[in-house]
Amino acid sequence: MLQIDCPWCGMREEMEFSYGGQAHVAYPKDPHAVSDEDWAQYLFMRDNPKGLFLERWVHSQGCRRWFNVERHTVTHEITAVYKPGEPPPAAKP
Amino acid sequence: MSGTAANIARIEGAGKIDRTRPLAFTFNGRKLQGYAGDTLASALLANGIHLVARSFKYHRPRGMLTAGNEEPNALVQLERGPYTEPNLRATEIELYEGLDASSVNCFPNVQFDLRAINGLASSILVAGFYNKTFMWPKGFWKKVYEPALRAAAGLGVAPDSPDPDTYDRMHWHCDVLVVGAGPAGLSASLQAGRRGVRTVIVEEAPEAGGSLLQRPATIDGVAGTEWASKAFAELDAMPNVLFLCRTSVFGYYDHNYLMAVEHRTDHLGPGRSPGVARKRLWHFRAKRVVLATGAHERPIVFGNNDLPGIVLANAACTYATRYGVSLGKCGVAFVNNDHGFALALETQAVARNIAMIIDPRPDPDDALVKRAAALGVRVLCNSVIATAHGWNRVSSVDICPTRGTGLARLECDHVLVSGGLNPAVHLYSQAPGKLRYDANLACFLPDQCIQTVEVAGALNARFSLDSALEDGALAGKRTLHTLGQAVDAGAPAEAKDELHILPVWSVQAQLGLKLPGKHFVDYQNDVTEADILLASREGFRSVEHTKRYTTTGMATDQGKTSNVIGLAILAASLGKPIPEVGTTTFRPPFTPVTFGAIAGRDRGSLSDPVRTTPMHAWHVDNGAVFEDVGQWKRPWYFPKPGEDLHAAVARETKALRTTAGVMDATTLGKIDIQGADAAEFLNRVYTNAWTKLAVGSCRYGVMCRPDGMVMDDGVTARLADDRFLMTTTTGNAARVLDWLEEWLQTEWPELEVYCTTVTEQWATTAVVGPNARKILKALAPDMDFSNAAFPFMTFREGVVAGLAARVFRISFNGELSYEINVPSWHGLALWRAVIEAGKPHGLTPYGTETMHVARAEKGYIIIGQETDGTVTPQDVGLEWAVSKQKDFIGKRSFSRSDTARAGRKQLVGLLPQDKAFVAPEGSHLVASPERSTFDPRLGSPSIGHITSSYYSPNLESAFALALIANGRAMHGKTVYCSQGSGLKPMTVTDPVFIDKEGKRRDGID
Amino acid sequence: MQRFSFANLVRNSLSGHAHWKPFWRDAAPKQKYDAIIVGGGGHGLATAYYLAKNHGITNVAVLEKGWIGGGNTGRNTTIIRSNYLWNESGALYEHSLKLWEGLNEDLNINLMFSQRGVINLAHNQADVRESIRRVEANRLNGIDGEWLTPEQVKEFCPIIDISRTARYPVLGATLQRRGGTARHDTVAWGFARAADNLGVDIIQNCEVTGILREGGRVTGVRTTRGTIMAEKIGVVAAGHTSVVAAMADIRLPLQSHPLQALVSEPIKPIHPCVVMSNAVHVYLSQSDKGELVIGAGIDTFNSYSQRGSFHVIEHQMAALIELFPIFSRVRMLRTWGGIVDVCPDASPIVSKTPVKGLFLNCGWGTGGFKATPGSGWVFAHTIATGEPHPLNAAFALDRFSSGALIDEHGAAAVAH
Amino acid sequence: MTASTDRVSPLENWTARFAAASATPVQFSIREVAFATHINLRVDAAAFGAKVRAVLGCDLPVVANTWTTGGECSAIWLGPDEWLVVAPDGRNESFCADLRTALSGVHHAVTDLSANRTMLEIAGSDARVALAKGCPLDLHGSAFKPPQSAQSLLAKSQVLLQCVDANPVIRVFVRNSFAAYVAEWLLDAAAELAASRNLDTPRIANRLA
Ligand SMILES: Cc1cc2nc3c(=O)[nH]c(=O)nc-3n(C[C@H](O)[C@H](O)[C@H](O)COP(=O)(O)OP(=O)(O)OC[C@H]3O[C@@H](n4cnc5c(N)ncnc54)[C@H](O)[C@@H]3O)c2cc1C
Ligand SMILES: NC(=O)c1ccc[n+]([C@@H]2O[C@H](COP(=O)([O-])OP(=O)(O)OC[C@H]3O[C@@H](n4cnc5c(N)ncnc54)[C@H](O)[C@@H]3O)[C@@H](O)[C@H]2O)c1
Ligand SMILES: Cc1cc2nc3c(=O)[nH]c(=O)nc-3n(C[C@H](O)[C@H](O)[C@H](O)COP(=O)(O)O)c2cc1C
Ligand SMILES: [Zn+2]
Repeated sequence: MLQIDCPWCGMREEMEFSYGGQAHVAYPKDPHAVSDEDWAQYLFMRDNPKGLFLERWVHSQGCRRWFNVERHTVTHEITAVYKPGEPPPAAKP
Repeated sequence: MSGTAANIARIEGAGKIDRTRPLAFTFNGRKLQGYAGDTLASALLANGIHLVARSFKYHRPRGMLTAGNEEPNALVQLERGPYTEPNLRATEIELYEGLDASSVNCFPNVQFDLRAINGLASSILVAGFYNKTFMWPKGFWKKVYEPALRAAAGLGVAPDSPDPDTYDRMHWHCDVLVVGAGPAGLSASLQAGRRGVRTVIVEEAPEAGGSLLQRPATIDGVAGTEWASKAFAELDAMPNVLFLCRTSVFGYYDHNYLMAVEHRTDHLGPGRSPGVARKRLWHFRAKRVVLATGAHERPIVFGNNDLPGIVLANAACTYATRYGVSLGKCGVAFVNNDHGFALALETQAVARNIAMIIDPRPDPDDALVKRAAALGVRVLCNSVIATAHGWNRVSSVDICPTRGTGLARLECDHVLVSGGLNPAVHLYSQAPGKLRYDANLACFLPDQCIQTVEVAGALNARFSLDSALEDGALAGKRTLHTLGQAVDAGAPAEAKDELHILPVWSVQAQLGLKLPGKHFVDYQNDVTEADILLASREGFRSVEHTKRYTTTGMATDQGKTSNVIGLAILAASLGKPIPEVGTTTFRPPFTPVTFGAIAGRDRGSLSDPVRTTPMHAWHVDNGAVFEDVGQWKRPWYFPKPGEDLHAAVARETKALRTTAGVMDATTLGKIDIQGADAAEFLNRVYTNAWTKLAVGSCRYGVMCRPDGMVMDDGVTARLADDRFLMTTTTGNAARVLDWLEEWLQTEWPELEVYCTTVTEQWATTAVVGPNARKILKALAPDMDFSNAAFPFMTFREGVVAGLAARVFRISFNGELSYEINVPSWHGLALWRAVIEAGKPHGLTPYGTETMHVARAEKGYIIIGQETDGTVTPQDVGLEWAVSKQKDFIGKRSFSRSDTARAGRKQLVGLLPQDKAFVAPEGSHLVASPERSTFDPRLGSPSIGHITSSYYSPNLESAFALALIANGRAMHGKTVYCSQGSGLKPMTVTDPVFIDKEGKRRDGID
Repeated sequence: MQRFSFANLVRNSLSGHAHWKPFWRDAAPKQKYDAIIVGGGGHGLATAYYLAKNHGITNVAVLEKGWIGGGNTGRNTTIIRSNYLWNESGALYEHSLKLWEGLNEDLNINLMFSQRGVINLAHNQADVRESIRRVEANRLNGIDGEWLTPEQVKEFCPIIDISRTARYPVLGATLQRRGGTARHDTVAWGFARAADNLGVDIIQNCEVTGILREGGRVTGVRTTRGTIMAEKIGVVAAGHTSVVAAMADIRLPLQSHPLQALVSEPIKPIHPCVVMSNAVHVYLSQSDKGELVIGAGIDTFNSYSQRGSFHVIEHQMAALIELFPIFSRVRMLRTWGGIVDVCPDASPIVSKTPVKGLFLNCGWGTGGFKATPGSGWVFAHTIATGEPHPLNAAFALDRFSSGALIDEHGAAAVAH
Repeated sequence: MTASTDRVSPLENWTARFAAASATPVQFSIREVAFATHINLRVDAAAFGAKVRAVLGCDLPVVANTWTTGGECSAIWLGPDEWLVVAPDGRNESFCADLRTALSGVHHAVTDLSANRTMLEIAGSDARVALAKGCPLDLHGSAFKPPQSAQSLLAKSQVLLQCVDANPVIRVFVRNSFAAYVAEWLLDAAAELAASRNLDTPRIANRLA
């Protein structure tokens, strides 16, 4: 039962959120220029690390905003929360 | 029956029971009496009843081993009829007037159980025996062995009728959550409470005090129990403190989320608190947690250590001091540590029935030995109990020196055992926290945890009262400190209490002798030391394997008294140190939780919202039969008296094509899309183009997932240059909105677009059929409904039936059709007006079934019926709606080899050659009668399946839509519906059955 | 191999069971094997067994990071059935079910395989349609299946509430009579015992930490017990497959999620079959010991911890009590979780990889226990011959590029 | 052919049950407040809040999960660029039109949602407890007080809560089709609290006050 710090609403219960999978999966600039294999990478292939993971959540029952979370997939500890467009924690200076 | 006469085992003047309030109760049909403050267990013991249960496998006689939640033996079926509840622990049931309990899993009764015969076969029924047999002859497993095994299994019985009780739920946030109101928990709570932080204290027992209730103590010059009640009173008076008794924390989840169940009325008896929820499930979100859950005493394994009358020392002390119950006239204690030794003496001080303490240690604490002498208790050091004897109750024990041999038999009627302490690490471990084995104390202790939690008291190996109190206060201070309060947390106290324990897990192993009798580790599951050794011999050497092979710790007590002993025996057999073997995983719940309590108030009409439209009341009044579409109730059809589904639908469908029909279309999703980039946005999410759509016009759109499969469809209208109203299918309304937001917010933040759901702002009434225009004219005399002024696929705003409305000329059935939208508060009034206005024109209300028939006659798909997540727009004949020019979500996927493949399943129409044959939806089709069944070499003969199938009164024939391989190339061919009784020939057709030219939708001007 | 039989059990009881041998040897790793199986779950052990039995490849090691059967094999709700929708799945699962039907004899161990029948409830018109579609597809695939009316459902499972006013009315159900349950742990132990008997080394507490490659082919693995060489490596690590595959720089279409399950306290026999409801997420059977075994939902987020959130269980219970009101006073004894590897199309991957000699068997997600023998059978074939068995050809990795997905969400859902 | 112009609220038939549930001696009252102007407004408030204020006479709250009031209106924060404007019944058309005019040329969305939701007003010392039975928010008096609002779940329905008085008076905005469920749910919660009055309701209510 996670408690997630919505960047707008603050700490709220997991029940109010929906999960959006891996963050920063870029839509190919020109989908028609990529191979079927690379398109499959975009469509289906995902990182699935045991450890820190950058992932998306949406505060679906609250402010309905999407945002990114850095969370440990074993301890479930949340180490960062940031808005779309902001750089992931590791990329921060 | 007089109270005192029955309570033969009551100790005069002892205990905290209320002797002025006798309570009558029934056990196994016998009428008995106890007192307010008793548990069922203490009342039974007071009546001299020790034999209360039978074990799971061997049906051995069993009595109370403990006085608390760790009880493995004393399981009862409480109450009868709808209130009955299986497998409750007698040690946890508070006595109430009229209580009615009986033993579980014995036949014909607990005194004489025929299944005890299993005990004779016990040499065969060892751990895992069933894996090795019952395999021959093959058919016997299903018919003979398995039913017999199953019949023997199980403990109590489930009720056979629904539960008359209700349950409740509560969410609660706090700064500090303290679990356990023993001395440690109370002193931590006082720290927190007095500081004013939001504090919750949760205690499983009916009152505060923990071990203070179980043994005599003095704190600050007053009796321990008095200190506890004062502490409770002080805390309970604080507005920042919530003190919950009879509440068990059963799960420790992520981010300091703890679950507890409060037993609110069980102690009052069934049916006595009308309207009050029997149990309440608490959801706690705590900034900080203090666990002060105490410790469980554990037994020692010796021969026949399961006989009734053999109890833990702590239990004996509790029965004496708290309940004033003596366990017999002549007791012996078998202890290997100072704590148990002291408990035996405390019992003696009250009950005066302990003759001897048997201790394997050479050197029990001097002071204790002196006290024993003073209390008239003999102490026998360097000795153990080897085997107990008795029939349904212990009657003697064999005593044996730890070195050397020679058994001495000692008569006794009860035995106190203490093999050491297991701190109650369950919740800590769930957190999840790591444990560490302390060899001096011979127990596992909390070590490190990823959550912000403090441990205190016996859980933290502070076994003496003074240090538990101090430790609790320190834990409280540390917690406050981390909450930012100006509190000196102090240095953590270094010294732990000494237990002076000589670990003896199993007497046999200790002595290196084979002793008679059965040597139980897990009482409830009848797991013996021999079973564990067998498991180890057969290669089940991981503690997890041993657990699963022998079932140690898997019974309803989850091994609270047995797990550590089991793993110690395993470790010894492997020659490994205990920490290397480790524990099994502690899992929620800490103690079992009633399903009903977990379901809480989500029952019946509250189990899931039932969503209805503003017109619902009219539908109900007019006899609609409803269909569930997601959470919505939609009218399925409106039968007239005597009509079934088919008759009603035939009538409705006919009306819709010959006169007029009216349908409640409110549930369709509606999304208001605004912003300068709205058209561009639609271009990206829909497969077709939107830029050129004129204001005032509508267009059908399909949206795909990125993998190219159809996701949803609907008609979208352009309200203004920068504003569209999108409709979605009923079932996908929420999903589509989320989908749009996801793309907007995460992928295309540069687009100036806002989406707002308006599904429930508008009530939608669809008026359909040749007479629709007449009806609309009657309703809206000021509006021009001519084809020229109000063409197909446009909308107009105007006044309809005196109400401001938006009217869309769109059609999901090929007929002239208007969808009138009014603010939902006018929905019912408009509907009524439409019905009135329609009367002269044969207007017939219809439901979703008729809608389905009518749209299928036109070959229109329904998302989720013609599509199933594996279907592209091209597959269902929507290539006309797929833009070749622009890009959109999913387009790239169309060119993948399988998606672009010829011969994919495609949407077709089907006409049965027998016009009356309505193929069941979901039926499959085969290409020829010769190949119509499964052939192991060729596989399935199916070429596709029927997605929709109805009888059409308009076609005077049944007809269907289907997805079949290469379907578009098969028009005119015969295929066979493979269904139940045989093969039915059907002709493949175009999916449009009616009005291919599309003339009807314009009606007659 | 010491035979298991009643006679042998009685004979051993005379000696106090002192002479039973270990089910499998506690093998220490050799330097090199012909094939290495990473993951000692049911699928991995079955693969090793069939490599030895069907293909004569016995110089095989099964490497297990913990204790065998401790992954999802040891924590699933044990539902076995083969009534999947698509031909490819039907064939694979049915092959497996047929193997189950002779597995006691083959492995000489009682797996307590109980063909008590599995029913999948339909609660609305769409469910009815999909159910019939599936039953008919099954029939044409040679798989037994029936459609039951509500009254027939009640007859088959009398404790279910079929009243039309129920929040989730029962409009019918599919029934596969040959479906049922089996003792999960014993399956792992049985395959281990039989594989060991054919010479396979079962190596526990041996975690694979690296995959050694040379010129695009595998040469061995690094483990917590040293480097072990082999030219063929089959990864069968369920929830951990992504982690192992990443060691060979392979990204997979898998996400690992916690899936929870729970048992009640044991009660006297009351529930005669297996009941599943995808729509309301109820999966229920009663074990030989008397507990109700109940599958809960999947937690939406990725996780490698074998625990989930409690609200999933609350939701589960509410649905259960609506369908089975008489269980309201029964008590939940233990909850737990497993890490399931979920594929976008809810179908497994049993496949070669771009790395020569490296094979994958994963993506069984919430429903692979039933496939244990069949999966081992076809994976052994794939490893032995280097080419897929006809039954797993469609379950290759390339389907994600070609688009030939095998979408079993309908039949699998959060299925078991 | 004309229809009745009387409007029907989703909970029209519930008045008697609400009254009964609100009768003394319970510490709970509930009523439907139907028919108000509800406008969903989306705009960059930092840049254009003044334009909005000029129309509504009310500032858009920029602190998340709060509400402001001014003129005839109150504005409830729904998201970083989203508000629900609540005004007296009948002002929907004019406010929508005026807002659109004021914001023309600016990226915005004005959507009339007056008939989309209804509002339940609950009050009394048990009101917080009743909500706490199904709402995961921290509803303690120190945590949820004017001018706070929040969107969350109440049992299985999405709701918007607005704390209008610390005493408390709390408004529960709920979509029409969920209104009956939420009403039934609240009545059930309140009935349980009333039945438990001699057991623990006052204690718990005090602890949330
Ligand atoms: C709660 C739950 C209920 C389920 N219910 C059902 C059901 O009713 N019916 C059904 O058919 N299926 C069900 N399933 C799914 C089923 O359990 C799995 O699909 C199946 O057991 C997978 O078997 P496996 O052998 O592939 O995986 P596992 O048994 O998980 O084995 C994988 C093994 O790999 C090991 N491993 C991982 N990484 C490494 C490494 N680096 N080195 C060495 N070893 C490693 C793991 O320790 C593990 O033992 C359920 C699953 C869960 C969690
Ligand atoms: N088993 C024993 O009898 C035993 C063992 C060691 C020490 N002691 C004595 O205990 C004292 C130590 O005090 P303490 O406060 O640490 O322990 P304690 O045993 O006095 O109190 C623990 C309390 O926690 C409660 N509890 C445990 N798990 C709970 C749960 N999941 N939910 C709700 N309540 C729960 C228990 O009902 C109990 O009241 C010392 O005085 C020492 O002499 C007793
Ligand atoms: C089908 C099945 C039945 C189970 N029955 C019981 C049971 O009766 N008692 C019990 O304590 N655990 C039971 N368990 C749960 C196990 O104790 C254990 O929780 C599970 O295997 C997961 O392992 P873990 O909890 O050690 O992580 C059962 C598990 C399964 C899969
Ligand atoms: Zn938010």
